[in-house]
Amino acid sequence: MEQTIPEVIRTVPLQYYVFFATALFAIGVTGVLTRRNAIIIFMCIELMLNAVNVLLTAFSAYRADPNGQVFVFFIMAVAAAEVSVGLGIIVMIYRNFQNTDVNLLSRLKW
Amino acid sequence: MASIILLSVLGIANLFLGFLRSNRMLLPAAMVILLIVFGANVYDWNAPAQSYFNKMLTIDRFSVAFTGIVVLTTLLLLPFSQKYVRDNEANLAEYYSLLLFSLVGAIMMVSYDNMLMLFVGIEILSISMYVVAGSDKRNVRSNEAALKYFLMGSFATGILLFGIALVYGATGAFQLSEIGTAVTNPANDSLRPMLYIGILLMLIGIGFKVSAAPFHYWTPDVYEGTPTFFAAFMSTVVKTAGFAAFLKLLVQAFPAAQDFWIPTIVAMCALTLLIGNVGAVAQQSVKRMLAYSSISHAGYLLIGLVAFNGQLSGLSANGIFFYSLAYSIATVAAFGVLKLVHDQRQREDYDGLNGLARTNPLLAFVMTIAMLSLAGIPLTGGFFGKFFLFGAAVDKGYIGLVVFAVVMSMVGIYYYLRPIIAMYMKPADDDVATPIAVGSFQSAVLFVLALLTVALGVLPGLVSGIL
Amino acid sequence: MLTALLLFFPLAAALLLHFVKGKAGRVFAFGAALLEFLVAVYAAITFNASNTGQLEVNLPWIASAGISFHIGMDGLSLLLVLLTTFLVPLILLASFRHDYKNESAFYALVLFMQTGLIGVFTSMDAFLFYFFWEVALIPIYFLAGIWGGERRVAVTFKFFLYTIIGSLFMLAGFVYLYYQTGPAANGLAAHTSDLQAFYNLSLTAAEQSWLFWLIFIAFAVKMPIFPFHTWQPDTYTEAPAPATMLLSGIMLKMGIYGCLRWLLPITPLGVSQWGWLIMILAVIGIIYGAIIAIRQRDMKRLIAYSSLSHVGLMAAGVFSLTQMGLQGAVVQMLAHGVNVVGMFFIADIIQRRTNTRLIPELGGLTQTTPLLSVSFLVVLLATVALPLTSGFVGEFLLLAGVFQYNNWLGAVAGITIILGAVYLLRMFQRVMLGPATAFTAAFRDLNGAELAVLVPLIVMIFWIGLFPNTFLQMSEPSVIRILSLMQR
Amino acid sequence: MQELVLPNYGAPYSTLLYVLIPLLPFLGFLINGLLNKRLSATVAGLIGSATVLGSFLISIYLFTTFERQYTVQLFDWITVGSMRIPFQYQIDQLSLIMLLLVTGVGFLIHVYSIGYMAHDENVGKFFSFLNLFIFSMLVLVLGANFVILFIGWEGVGLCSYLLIGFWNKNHDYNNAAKKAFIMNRIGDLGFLLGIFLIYLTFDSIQYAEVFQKAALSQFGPYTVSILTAITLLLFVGAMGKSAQLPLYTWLPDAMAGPTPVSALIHAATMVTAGIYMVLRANVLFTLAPATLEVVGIIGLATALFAATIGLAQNDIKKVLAYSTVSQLGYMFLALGVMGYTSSLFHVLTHAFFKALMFLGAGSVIHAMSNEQDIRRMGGLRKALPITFLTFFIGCLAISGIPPFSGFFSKDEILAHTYEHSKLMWAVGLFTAFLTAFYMFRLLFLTFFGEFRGTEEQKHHLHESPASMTLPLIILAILAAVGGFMGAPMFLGGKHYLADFLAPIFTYSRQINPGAFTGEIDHSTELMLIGASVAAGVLGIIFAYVQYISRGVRPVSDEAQRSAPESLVYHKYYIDELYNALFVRPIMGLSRGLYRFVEQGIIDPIVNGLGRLTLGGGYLLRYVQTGTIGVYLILMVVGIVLILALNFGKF
Repeated sequence: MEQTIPEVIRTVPLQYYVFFATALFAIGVTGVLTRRNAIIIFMCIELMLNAVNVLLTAFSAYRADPNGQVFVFFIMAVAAAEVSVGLGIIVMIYRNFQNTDVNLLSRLKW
Repeated sequence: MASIILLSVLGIANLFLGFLRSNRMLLPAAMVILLIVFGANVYDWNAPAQSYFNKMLTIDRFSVAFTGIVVLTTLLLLPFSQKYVRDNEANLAEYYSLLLFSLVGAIMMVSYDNMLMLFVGIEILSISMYVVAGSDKRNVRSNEAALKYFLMGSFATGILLFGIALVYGATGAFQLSEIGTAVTNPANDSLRPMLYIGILLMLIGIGFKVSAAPFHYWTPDVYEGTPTFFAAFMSTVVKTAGFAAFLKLLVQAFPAAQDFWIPTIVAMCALTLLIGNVGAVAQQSVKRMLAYSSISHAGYLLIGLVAFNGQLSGLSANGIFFYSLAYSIATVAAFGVLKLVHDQRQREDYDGLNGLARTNPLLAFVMTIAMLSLAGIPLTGGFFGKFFLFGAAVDKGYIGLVVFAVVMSMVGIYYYLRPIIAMYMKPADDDVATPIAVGSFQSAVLFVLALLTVALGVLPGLVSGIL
Repeated sequence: MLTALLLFFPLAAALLLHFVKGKAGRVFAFGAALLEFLVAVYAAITFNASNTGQLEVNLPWIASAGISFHIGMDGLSLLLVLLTTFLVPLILLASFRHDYKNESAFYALVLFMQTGLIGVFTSMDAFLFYFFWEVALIPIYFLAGIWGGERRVAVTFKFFLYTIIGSLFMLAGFVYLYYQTGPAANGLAAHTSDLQAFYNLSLTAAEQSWLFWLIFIAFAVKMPIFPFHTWQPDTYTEAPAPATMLLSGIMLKMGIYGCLRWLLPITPLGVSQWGWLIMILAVIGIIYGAIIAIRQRDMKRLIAYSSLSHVGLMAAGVFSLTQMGLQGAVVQMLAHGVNVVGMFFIADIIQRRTNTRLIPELGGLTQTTPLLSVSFLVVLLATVALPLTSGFVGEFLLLAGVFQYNNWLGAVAGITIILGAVYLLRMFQRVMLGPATAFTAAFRDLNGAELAVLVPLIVMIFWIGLFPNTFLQMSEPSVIRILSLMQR
Repeated sequence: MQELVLPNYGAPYSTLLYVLIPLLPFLGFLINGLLNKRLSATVAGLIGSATVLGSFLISIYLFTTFERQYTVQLFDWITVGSMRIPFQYQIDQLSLIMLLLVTGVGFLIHVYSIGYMAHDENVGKFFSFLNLFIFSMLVLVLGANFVILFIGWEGVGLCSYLLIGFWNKNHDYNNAAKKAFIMNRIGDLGFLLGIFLIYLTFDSIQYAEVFQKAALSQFGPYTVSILTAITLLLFVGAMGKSAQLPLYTWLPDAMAGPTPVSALIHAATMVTAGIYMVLRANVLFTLAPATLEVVGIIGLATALFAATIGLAQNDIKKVLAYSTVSQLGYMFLALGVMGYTSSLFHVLTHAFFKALMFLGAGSVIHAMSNEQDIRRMGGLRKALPITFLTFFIGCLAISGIPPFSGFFSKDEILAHTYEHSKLMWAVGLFTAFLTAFYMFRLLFLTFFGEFRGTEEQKHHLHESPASMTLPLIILAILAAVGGFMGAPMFLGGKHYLADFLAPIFTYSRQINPGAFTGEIDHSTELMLIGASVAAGVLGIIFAYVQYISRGVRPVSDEAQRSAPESLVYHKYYIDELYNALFVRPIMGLSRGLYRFVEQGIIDPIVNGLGRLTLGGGYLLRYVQTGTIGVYLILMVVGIVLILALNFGKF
């Protein structure tokens, strides 16, 4: 039986998606909190965004509402822009400091 | 709508101007563009409210008013970039264009009807800011600011998005009005926890953007590291747009849940006031003090949200509008003077201002007006800003919060007086005794800024009740 | 429109002063102030004392909020406007003797301040009042902070913070009152801040009880009343002479005026609940200021403490809620304005000639300076309230009022006439009498410009002392109205 | 309560005439004051004297044409509600007598001053102050209400201050002046409070109205306790001005001023203002017997106390000063026993002989080149015959030797006292004895025996010029015969003064008739006269024996004295006591309040609030570490907190 993608998605209960996305998000947050390398932190943030994407997609599928998926596209596009800027910044930092450890950067404080 | 289109198109045009390698033309061009946009915006004032892009954006008086603030602020800020022009800064066209584009983001934030537009607007604005924060590429402080802002900003975006997703899950809509109806729909009661968590996460996300405590940590560091010119932009345009978006969100999407989120806002407000004001007291750098002060002003603006009345008009909206306007103008003036001082004296601490009244009376005068306005002393716009906001909150019965805010503004007077003392009452050190060269155009703009601040303080009726 | 003219003319002059360069600035400023005084005199002549509230201007200011630009004068306002316009030219004239850096800015600030002061005395809208209240503070802050003595920065900083913090409480009170009012007269706004609307409010005793304190603290700091006075001696001492004169001669009266106009009629129940406490504080202040003044070594500081003592008596008179007390306060406001300006001016003359204000370093000035001695003596006698000088009428009525309120308080307050003689005669003796010192050996007598300041002051001292009814009659309807508003 | 009818007779002459009485001296003050150094000493003196003479002549004119009392309205001074204080004169018997006294004696002393002050560098200033004093004194006695009285009251205090400290290079003199002013002010406060209480009680401060209300409602709404309070407060004022215990110490110090000042202000006129005030308010005092008792006792105590101090003084002016205090005590004693007329009688005679003696002392000091210590005088009667003779007359008068004026007035007072209380009479008599003793001690030590001064002084000795001796002679005549204006009945005399003053005491007589009609039989009267004359004569004899026959000379300051002697010599250490009790504590308080309350409590509280905020700011810096990791953790903590705190609402 050919199933549409939304139907495939709906084979798993919504709660699972929510839990999964939340877990993913939490992993992302934990990563952000625990890592010191700027790039990895940034990747963890991307992980958070992806958790959001999963969640949106699931809701979208369950509600049969395409808007959620449209939003996902926008998030991806914006994330791409963010990546480009972010990497630019990190490269700049690396050039000046030969390092990407975020905790080294603490000249600005108090 | 015309403003968005004009800004996008002319922003690109401005970018192309950069190819001519003639920095001289860039500044006038950018200002002309902004003037045109401002004109178009004013023209929209009397037009009926109009929705665009499948009801994703609505241009109504609210958005026109706030668009007016951000465009005007940028317009008045631009002349202070003259040093970049003079120094033949290589990427000037890009910077200007980034500012223009980010204004598009800001306008989207004040006129969105759909979460998507909110998100896109915030990101346009934020990503531009990440870039300009690090625009002083060889300055490690600028680097640090950019990285801090970028990492923390992205993190906050993640939180915001998660919130949006949860709200979407609970209500099935991104459209503000639809969310508003869905929230009141009893059928959704089972999803209420999800909705509430979503609301809180959204509050946190936007709270970060407007630097409300406890999500303000980035603010002092980033403002300090960011080149002064851009820091001024951040603390005015970003904050104004952020609060307009905040208000719009709460009014159009979550009015029914106000009993739920208002306590959180009250707590954030009080904490923000406390941290902003008390933090500013201990600063030695004017710029960093202004950063903390911008936190404290976020606190005052939050009072406007506390005085929530479910409309985009009335005391709350008008209060936020007036406050943002007065705050933006005063902040531009303060940062403008600070930038001129910094350009010449390479100092941003209080002592760098010593004797300024002797060497540059105009700068000192404008700075004084700005400080008085930020402190909320009568005769300046800042006074009526606070007055309207506090009044709105008193009207809603938040007397305790207002008293606290008043106490905090007393603390505020303490640190806003310090630049004045330095300028007028302390003798200049040898290294800062020479007058600062200020072009006649900049002088005129400074004068206009002071004039506007005083005008707002003397005739607040001109704009106080327009929403 | 006359009121508006009085209000804005000094401001306009201050702005124009920016374009007048060099020494012409002082002449211009003085001319403007003199003209202003003549306008005020004209207003006084055409004034009809039988009425209250005249020469009103009522324009919408922030129409959407029901806040109007409502100014006007009754006898009480007029008297204080007269005092202001009378003293400002003299203060300007007194500052001619100094070569202040950036002169025109200095004079412009003085004129600017005049606008603020007149605004305070004529506002009939709560927020307008508050607005001018703060506007008057800004120029004095700069005057004291820029041209003051060595410790000026810290001292004026404290002064500014302290007074503005005090006034924020008042603002909070006004905001609360504002939200209690009904629709504005023009119907455009839900509330109004008009004075009359505040008078018409019917507030509960509990509300009035705390509103009283909110509003009173601003006035208490400004007067200042014990124990809110810590800014005062320092500020008076450190500020340049003209600023000290403005502070003590006029600004101090803002607090008393505020009590009369805004506190008593709006929160009568609060006054009746807390009045006793204020009376006690005021009387403590009278004695406290006088006793501390005795041992001061610095002339200006001594006068500052004497001012604290005097203002305490005025406050006590106001809170005695008797007609004599109130009228006494009104006359004493005028008298004290004249006296204290004279005192500070003389202290300034002496300081300028000898480069010291320290009493132990002075002495023997009478031998070479008949004019100064006489002037000093007259001002001093007016300050110790000798009959037929300005100080007596006010002090007599005030003490009578306090005595009527409570015999024992009146008796204690009366000690001021003894202590006043103690510290002032002590100062006079050590400064003017006895053998000359190294500082005073080559002292010149007053010159023409200095006489030009002192003679009008002395004339006023005797005018108030001899014909106080001129002034009492002007303020009587206002005072009666205030008292009748208290009865409602 | 009976209907209140106030007599309101119009003044018989143009207001200008009345204005001129005080105005003339005031003009003198202005002229002399403004043209201070431009006038020669003589011209200044003449202007000063002429203006007073003018007032004196007007006063005589008013006196001779006087028919009944009336008021003269000048203008409304202070009007607040029911508190109406018009600037009004009251011309009646009492004010006329006082007018004559003030301007008459004042004129003589002005004339005397022309000679006395001829060599001073500030003659103009001196005469202007003197004129100002006359002006204030005239306002004092002319006023028709208590507040006008108070104007003059304070005005004379001021002039006293200015004149005591006339030679202001000397800080001792300045201190004396300041002391006089401040002690007077203590009394003034009492007076002022009395005025307030009068106003609150009677709703007026006009003499006529107050007295009538008080008299008509003898047992009406005004309780005795209120009247007692009023009169006690007024009496406090009188104590200050008239140097009664305990506020008398300023008067001896006031001798620092030029001698004519001592004669005029500190003997003849100003110090009797207290008596005048009590006489004015005699109705109130009569209604408050308790106060009268206090007045009498304080008067008597002062009389005795000051007399004992007078015994041991060696400064010619100090002796006279204490004698003045003592005589003022006598006058208050008279008031206390309701001998109102006698009191005024003594005021007049005392003015004559005490002014005479002060001027005589001035003449001596003049001759001795400013020497005031009687230990360095002696035998001056040859060099200064006129001075000696007149001074001698003064001494006889004050000692109560008939027929000199003092005898009559003092005898009257003692007679009244005798009726009131035998004990008080005995003390009064003893005081009279002391008075005679120390006055003659002064006379003998100064004018008899050997000259004890330096050779230079001896060489310099001369009789004073006519401008000084003439007033002495006139005053001597007055002191000699002045008593006959009130000779006792049994001597066939007519008590002109009592008859003239009777209307002043109408109300008092109604209230307490006994005190006025109480005739004593002739034998008692004779006994009393005999006793007082005996006391006087005895005092003179004692003095003669001590200082002429035995030739005792006062010892130097450092000499050993017995304890009681030392006590008296040091004036009972009252000044020291006051210093310890009042002056030093207040000075200490002044410093203490400043150091500990002002700088120790109030300032730190205010500054502390500021520091607290600043401290908070520095504390916050520890949170703002500048590390992204920490910030992110704090943000997450914030998020978790917000979620957790809202958990209950989900």
